[in-house]
Amino acid sequence: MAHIPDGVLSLPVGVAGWAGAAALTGFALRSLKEEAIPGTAILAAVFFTVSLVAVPVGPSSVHLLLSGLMGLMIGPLTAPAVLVGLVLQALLFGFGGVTSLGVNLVNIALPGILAGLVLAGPVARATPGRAGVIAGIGAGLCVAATGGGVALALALSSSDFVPSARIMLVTYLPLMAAEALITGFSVGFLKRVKPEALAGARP
Amino acid sequence: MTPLFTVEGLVVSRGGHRVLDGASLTLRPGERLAVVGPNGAGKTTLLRSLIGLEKAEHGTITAFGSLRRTEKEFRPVRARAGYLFQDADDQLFCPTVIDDVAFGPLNLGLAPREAAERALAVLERLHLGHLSARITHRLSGGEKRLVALAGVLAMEPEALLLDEPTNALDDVHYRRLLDILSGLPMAMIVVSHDRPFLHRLSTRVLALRQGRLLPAAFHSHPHTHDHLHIHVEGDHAHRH
Amino acid sequence: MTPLFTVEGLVVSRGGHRVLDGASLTLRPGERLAVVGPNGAGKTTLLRSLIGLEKAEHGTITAFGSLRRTEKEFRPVRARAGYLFQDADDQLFCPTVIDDVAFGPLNLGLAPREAAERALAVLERLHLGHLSARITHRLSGGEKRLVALAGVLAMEPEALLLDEPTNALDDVHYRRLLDILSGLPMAMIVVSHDRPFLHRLSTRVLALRQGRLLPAAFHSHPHTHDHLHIHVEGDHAHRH
Amino acid sequence: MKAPGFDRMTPRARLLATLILTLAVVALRGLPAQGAALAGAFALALISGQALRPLLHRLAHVEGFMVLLLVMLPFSVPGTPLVTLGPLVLSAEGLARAIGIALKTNAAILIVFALLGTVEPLRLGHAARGLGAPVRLVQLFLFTTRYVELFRDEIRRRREAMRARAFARRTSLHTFRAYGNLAGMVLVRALEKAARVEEAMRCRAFDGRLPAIGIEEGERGILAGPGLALVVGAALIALDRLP
Ligand SMILES: Nc1ncnc2c1ncn2[C@@H]1O[C@H](COP(=O)(O)OP(=O)(O)OP(=O)(O)O)[C@@H](O)[C@H]1O
Ligand SMILES: Nc1ncnc2c1ncn2[C@@H]1O[C@H](COP(=O)(O)OP(=O)(O)OP(=O)(O)O)[C@@H](O)[C@H]1O
Ligand SMILES: [Mg+2]
Ligand SMILES: [Mg+2]
Repeated sequence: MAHIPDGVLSLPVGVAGWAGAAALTGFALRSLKEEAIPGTAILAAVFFTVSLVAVPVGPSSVHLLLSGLMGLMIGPLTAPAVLVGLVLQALLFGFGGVTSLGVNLVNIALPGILAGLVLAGPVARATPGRAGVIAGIGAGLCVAATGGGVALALALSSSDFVPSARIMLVTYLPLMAAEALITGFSVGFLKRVKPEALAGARP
Repeated sequence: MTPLFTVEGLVVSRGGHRVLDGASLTLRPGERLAVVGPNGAGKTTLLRSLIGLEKAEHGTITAFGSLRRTEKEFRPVRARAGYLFQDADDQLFCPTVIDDVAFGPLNLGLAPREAAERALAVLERLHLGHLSARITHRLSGGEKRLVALAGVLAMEPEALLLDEPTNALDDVHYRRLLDILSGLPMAMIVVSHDRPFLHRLSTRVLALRQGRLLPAAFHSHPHTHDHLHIHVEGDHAHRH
Repeated sequence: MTPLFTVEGLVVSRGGHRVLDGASLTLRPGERLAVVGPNGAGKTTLLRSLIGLEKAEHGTITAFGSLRRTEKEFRPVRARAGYLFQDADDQLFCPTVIDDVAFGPLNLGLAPREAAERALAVLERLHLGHLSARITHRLSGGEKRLVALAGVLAMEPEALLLDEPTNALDDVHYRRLLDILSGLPMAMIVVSHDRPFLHRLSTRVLALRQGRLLPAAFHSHPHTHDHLHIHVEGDHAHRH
Repeated sequence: MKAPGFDRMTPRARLLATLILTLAVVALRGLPAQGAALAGAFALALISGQALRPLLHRLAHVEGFMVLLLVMLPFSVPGTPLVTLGPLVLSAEGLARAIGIALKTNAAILIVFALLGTVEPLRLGHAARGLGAPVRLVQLFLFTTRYVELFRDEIRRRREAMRARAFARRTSLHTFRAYGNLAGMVLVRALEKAARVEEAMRCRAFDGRLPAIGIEEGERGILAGPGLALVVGAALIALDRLP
């Protein structure tokens, strides 16, 4: 849904995306202790596999991004987890692109990381029901931010893209709704069954 | 009485290998059919095919009076034939026991309150009422199995398909399960390696051999062999 | 000979419940100690405590000649006592078999080439050499168990702690494992429900009861009971 | 998986060639070069010897925002009018833009498919390491590939269990709650697995430093593939930019 393929973005935007992605990932990797790598990989694998499940929305279906949930569970490590997911996505299914990988990573991971920073505290203090609502809203906003990022990357690439970038956010509405509800229910579940999972730092 | 299931000449492959190769069976109301066979014979595959989780290459499956071929045709079968998975852990996914047991009734279209009431009633009937608020994930293996059974029974199925229900149960839960199943009125197909269990529960036996179902019979006779005990010091001596 | 492990009056709680409540044992070089007990008795907890994965509330654990209390004191114990997990899938975490088996030796400070050589040698010794380049998650259950054992043996431990090693093994891998373990020289503690297996492998039995370890003994005698057969139509009649 | 076409190229060379070729394709501006790129990429996919059906399936799938973009471009870019539909004017320049993007996008997908489609993720991880990717990132990638199939199976089994209880996915709160619970349950199991794996590592004398797992050595033929890619890429750009 947020996977811009190769051949759309301009070279400068692609390069800037790669730079941003490298910064985000590099920063997160510095705080990744070696003993936490397998645990983080296990979660990255789960996020990736859950995002493969087609969720029905009206007549069509969407695939979740799960960035808000990742931000709440693994904090800045969302960046490398998304990177690994994007690479697997490209290898196994041919989605996304090579030159656009950086932009895609920033568009998906950055909102999640920010949501994790802002919402981890309130979610930790809330009851399961309220935590679900907070996280759901956060996750929906993450999708909106990702849509905004896609639109911005297109608008920066070429002024010809501006008209379509303007109405692009509409296509994100179904995903926003599904993402908000499912993340909300997952967080409610985790709060009840394993609240320490939402620590936001490392697993 | 019309049969609940009639399977004829079923062929199902998994991983490029014909697991079922012309299997046929009939399940009539009130019958308790045991299916036995070695590991990998295709017992699980057979049960999965009956509710359309596995695709038949050849052969016909008639369930509850209609021929079933497509996913859509199988959907109502799943509401009427309760399937207990080989691994109870795969079957429980809601946070609490009551949520999980109410999941099926909700899928059948009951209102949340009715579904919860029915779930509670089933749990009470299985003497599991005290577990209703527990977190499914923290149940013991035996409790998980019984709760999974409650989730299936809450759909008020007309037939039960049980895949190795006594697996990994300790003695207490084993006896509970046997008592519960013996007391149920509906038809069942029970897959198990546990002969004493099948002997007490089933009315008829089929053996799965080379992908086909052959009639079989229990046969009991006195038998002498070496019996391996472990005696713990301080326990009372026992009689053989 | 000084014992490898001496445990006295061990008390360990899990989930607010005293699982071990004064357990004591001694493991001497060359001994193969079987530990039996019902589900949830605390057998896994006992093995985990021996290598410091579970914290003792009371009691002492002496391993390889020294008292062990802190994480730091337990670290060398884990290199010298190889622990085979109840679930092999938890134990194989590297992408390929050779990586996984070489993981321990690398941690012991061997150079990558030496570690790979030692890993390969262990795999060959267990007749698993052909698996070395395979991807761990594509192994069968039995292969996983044997590779996990190879990973443990590659550290050249002085003692083995085996948690239900025959679980979920088919006949072929079961016999392979039994042969391998019977041929190993080191002391072992084997937790299992599988009596014939323990009978063939172990030199001494302890039973875990109410959190304590009691001496027990195998005891074999001829025994007459009803033997339940299933006869399949068309098979040859058999003699009893 | 067999790819007779590129069997002799190492994963590292293939990765490098993929990077060079996609970069060249992305830089193309004119329809002739873009068309040539697509034709070349298609030839590459044929040479790779893989089944084309999944590929065509993939090419048929276009994301929502891309549809929007490709449909709107011909109307929003000003230029020589081709067709006029009331207030809407379809311009030749806009149409060329949309076609160009479609050509480049599909060419890039074909290149990735042809060169990397048969590389085990495991070997690709090592290749990326060889090209200078951070060790920890590569380790994270390799460990992740170890677990993806495990959890795919787990999710598949759980979804079957849901269907067996007459669950049919719809756009409803019930469906979203069910999927939320499913994700939560799988995550809880994953966290517990992570804890056990960490213990398993400590049991094998792990002291907080991961050994650099099995980095493949001795890759030869590193130059041929990427060298050819460089030549082809340069030729495409020359075709594009030279008058
Ligand atoms: N997911 C799968 N992919 C490919 N092959 C499979 C899969 N699951 C099972 N099989 C194969 O299908 C055959 C039948 O499996 P099935 O699970 O039906 O046997 P079973 O009789 O239930 O065995 P068990 O007693 O071990 O439960 C086996 O040979 C098995 O290897
Ligand atoms: N993670 C945990 N949190 C809380 N309690 C636990 C946990 N793991 C085990 N327990 C409890 O500790 C007790 C002992 O468990 P343990 O796994 O040691 O038993 P076991 O003898 O190995 O059983 P099994 O034969 O089933 O493997 C059980 O009552 C169990 O419920
Ligand atoms: Mg089975
Ligand atoms: Mg145990």
